[in-house]
Amino acid sequence: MTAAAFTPDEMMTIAASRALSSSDVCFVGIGAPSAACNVARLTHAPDITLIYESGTIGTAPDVLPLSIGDGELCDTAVTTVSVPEMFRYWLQGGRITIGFLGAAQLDRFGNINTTVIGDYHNPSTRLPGGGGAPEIATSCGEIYITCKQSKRALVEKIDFFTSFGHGEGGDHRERLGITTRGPTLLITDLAIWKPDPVTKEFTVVSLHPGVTRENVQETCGWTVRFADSLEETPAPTALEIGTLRDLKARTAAAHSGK
Amino acid sequence: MTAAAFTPDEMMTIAASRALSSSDVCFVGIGAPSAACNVARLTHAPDITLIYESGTIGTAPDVLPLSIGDGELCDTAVTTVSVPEMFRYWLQGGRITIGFLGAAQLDRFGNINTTVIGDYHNPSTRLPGGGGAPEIATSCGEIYITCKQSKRALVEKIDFFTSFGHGEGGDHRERLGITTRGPTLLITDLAIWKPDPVTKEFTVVSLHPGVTRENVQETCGWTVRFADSLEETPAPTALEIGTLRDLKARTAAAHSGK
Amino acid sequence: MATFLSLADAVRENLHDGDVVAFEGFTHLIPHAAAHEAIRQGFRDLTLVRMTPDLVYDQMIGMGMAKKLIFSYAGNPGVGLLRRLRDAVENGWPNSPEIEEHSHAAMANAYEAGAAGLPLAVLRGYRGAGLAEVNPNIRSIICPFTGEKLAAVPSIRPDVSFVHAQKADRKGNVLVEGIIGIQKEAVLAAKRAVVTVEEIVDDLSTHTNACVLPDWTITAIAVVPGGAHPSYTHGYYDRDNAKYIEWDRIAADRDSFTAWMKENVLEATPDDFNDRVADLRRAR
Amino acid sequence: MATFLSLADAVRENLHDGDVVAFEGFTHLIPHAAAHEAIRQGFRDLTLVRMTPDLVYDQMIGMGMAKKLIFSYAGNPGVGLLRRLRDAVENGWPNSPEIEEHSHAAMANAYEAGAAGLPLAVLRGYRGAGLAEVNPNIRSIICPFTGEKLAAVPSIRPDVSFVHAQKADRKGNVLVEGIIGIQKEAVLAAKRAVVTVEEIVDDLSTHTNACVLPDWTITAIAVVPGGAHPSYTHGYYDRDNAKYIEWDRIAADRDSFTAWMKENVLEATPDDFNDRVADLRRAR
Repeated sequence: MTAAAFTPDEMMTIAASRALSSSDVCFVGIGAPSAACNVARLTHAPDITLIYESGTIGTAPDVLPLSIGDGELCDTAVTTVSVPEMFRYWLQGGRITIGFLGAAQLDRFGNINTTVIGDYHNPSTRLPGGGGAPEIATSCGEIYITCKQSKRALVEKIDFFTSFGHGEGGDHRERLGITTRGPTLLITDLAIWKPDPVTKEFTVVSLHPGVTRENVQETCGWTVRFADSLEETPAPTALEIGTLRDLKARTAAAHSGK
Repeated sequence: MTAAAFTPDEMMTIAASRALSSSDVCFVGIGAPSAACNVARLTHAPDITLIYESGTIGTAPDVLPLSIGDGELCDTAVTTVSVPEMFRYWLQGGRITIGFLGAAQLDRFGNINTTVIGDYHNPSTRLPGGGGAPEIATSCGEIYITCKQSKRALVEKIDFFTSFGHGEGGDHRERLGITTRGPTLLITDLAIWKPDPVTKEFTVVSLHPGVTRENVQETCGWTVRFADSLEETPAPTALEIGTLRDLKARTAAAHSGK
Repeated sequence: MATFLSLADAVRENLHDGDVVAFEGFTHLIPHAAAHEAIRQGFRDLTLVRMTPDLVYDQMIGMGMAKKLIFSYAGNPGVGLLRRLRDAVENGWPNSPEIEEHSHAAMANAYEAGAAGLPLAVLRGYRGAGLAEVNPNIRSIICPFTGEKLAAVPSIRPDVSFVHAQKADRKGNVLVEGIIGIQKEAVLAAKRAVVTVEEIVDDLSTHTNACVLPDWTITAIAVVPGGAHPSYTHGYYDRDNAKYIEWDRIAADRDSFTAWMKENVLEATPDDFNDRVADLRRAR
Repeated sequence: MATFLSLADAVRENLHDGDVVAFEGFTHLIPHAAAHEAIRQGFRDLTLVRMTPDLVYDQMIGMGMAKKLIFSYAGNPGVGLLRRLRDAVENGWPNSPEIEEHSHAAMANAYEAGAAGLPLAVLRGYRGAGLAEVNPNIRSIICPFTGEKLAAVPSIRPDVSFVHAQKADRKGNVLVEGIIGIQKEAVLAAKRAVVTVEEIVDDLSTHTNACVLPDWTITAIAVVPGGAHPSYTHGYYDRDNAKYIEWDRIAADRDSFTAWMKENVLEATPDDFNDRVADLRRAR
């Protein structure tokens, strides 16, 4: 397998897909997580279980859904349950190994804001809000975050705690009685980050091909920590990039309105 | 329609069936209530909705079920839901107009014991217990009780409050915050009883054909009150008795083990 | 007992100014036709309840019908923000609706509790989440067995719920299938329930454990083929994803929004929905 | 991930002395074959959880396997009392199991809460009922919105649950249909779940909203045709009502009970169940 040309977005999606295995049960969000999960399913993790919050369990869509409730998800699912059951038996019941979250704002401890920019009661920008995120963040075994880097997104201090990551860091989750692991992986368009075992601050462990430490720091609102042994993310293989692009092409055709 | 010969048991079942209408949604127990509800459905109340606690909603069995979960109930139901849903959405949700209860022991206020004879922790007879009864008694719009009269069944004081009727009488239900009407009808093999509007003590309002006041008192453990204008229950019509006997004959054939 | 009415009559008889109303459908089966009829009839001061407000509430908010919003995700799924909702919240145009914001888990549990006749829902939720600080309707109970503190939210009990479904039989029993979302809970939690369906059939002829709402749980049924568009009806027509993408442009500007509403809602009828899904109907 | 095992191995690997175990099935799909295998393997000190103990627990109680019973209706439905349970409770033969008694509503909610990962279930229940006075596991919470006092019971979280179902596909996804009872909740509430099925098929080919348990929620699957007898499997064979009536006579006497258990359980095998339902199979 030879390395292929790729965009930073593609690298982000493919790096996320590599973190998944056939034994995972994933709570999938729309966008990069959905693409990553389906690339994993179509390459190295054929038996991965994908769950969308619309109630579709064990789904295997041929094209990426635009919403979390496209008919394709139901057509290909092992079963489709009601939304209350999804959140009670499957999410809160502790059945999900990995939950994916995106972020409008993200801090170094994996706390996420998708609710408002500015004051909650008088926002400068009203974002969509949390949806499933507040409980995904605490009920899934662990959380993977995908986010494109920018100083607007990776910030020193988020405006609103839509979902809890590691709070102030350290044992903050345990202090709140939360027993799940929280954010264990942050995959951006530039790098792979993992939380420090003690402080829980996200630390860059791998730079994507061609990316420098400066690129990462320039697009991050806090002073970035880098691991001592910094790795380079393997470039996408031809299979990975081909699978992703085929998926996106099928998706674009399907969503264009025929 | 001419009156037919009948047994006291048949009179009890038919009198109960007459209290039902097509607009009722009944939570049906096994035995006389099941027979009464299905006779009503097959005669004057074709659109009555019958619900068994096994989850079968809008069922129309051709033979009476031996258990509340016979396959016949599911085969003929509008839909069959899970047991948690049955008790949450349908019973607790206030969707049932009439709940039927039977009794091993019954007092004059419609309180029922089907749990133990003797002390709870050291019973002389361990009965089956309440099943759905504790919540049927308080969640249904009103309660109809069927019970064959005997001094062992109609007692001054029940050994255990399996389900709450009118408690000590009067406004006892309201004092417990219960907003449903509770027992509004008691149909025995000898008479029809209704609660006094104020004291809530069951009062005989109608004697079945051929039954005397003495018959009722001899088979009741408390001093019976009779309504001032005591009526006679109309004898079963040929249609009623024929429908009941056909139903029982089909049922006996089906349960005999072929 | 369900009565069969025209959509105009079903809306007129069951929705009133000031009502708490849910138009539900989780991506699938969103009752757009019923919402458009409500817009045409010009109701005011509504408390709009919906997990995922999306286009249908963006339109009602933009038309100034909302006094309050109760929701858990106010986005155009997969597309972006809701621009009419933003304009209302950020700029007070055309008015400033009150907001009660929850998580999906809490809203789903709150509908479930409403259907179950309970005053509250209990969940392990909102831990470390900022909503618990800004929404006074997020409280807690202590488990009397373990001492664990659990989140509590009030149950949802709308005055009236509107849902769309595949079909009804002639008696009025309604079948919902596919992504059933919280259709059943929205109906059972409400005082009155109005259902639009694709068609009336002699026999629902479905699986014994399918999601069927008995006729006596429904107030009124109106037949509106295509009534979910641009959402979809599983087995009838696909989601019109292009229309969701297009909405982002329409709603971006007050004038283009107003013009679109005039042409496509105020001067349209329920019958127009059938034409809108013509190309999206799949071979059954 | 579900593994396919013989019934003997599935029971041996998943049930242990002292376990809290649920053999569930609400009239329909009662896992008699699994219970008989547990009897043959001679487990002791079990906490037996079951809404409707009926024959299957009458037999286990009579064989002295029960340390404690958690239940809501201990009768032979439509027939009468459970005579082995009575003998144990009234006379201590063969031992005196502890009793934790609930209502159906509370047990159903407790399984539901177990499946939902909660420590408690909340219901409007037990009002004026005597069980609240004799069962210390019936407590209450106060609704923080309305002040209403509601009943609380601990969730049910068995060490292992056994259920019977119609069929599994080759991957191990299991279909339950008909009276689904609390089959799904019993499986999802338990640490381990063992399912007996009538058959293995290539494709479950059922309705999209049917009750399907994904393979990764199940520990072991054993194929036991007829495994619910004298209960039934919807679509496969009818309930053997005559056997339920007959049980009343068998269980009435310790000797006749012991003789019956020897002949029909201790000296029998899972394969015998297929013969027992031969006459009850309906034309599919």
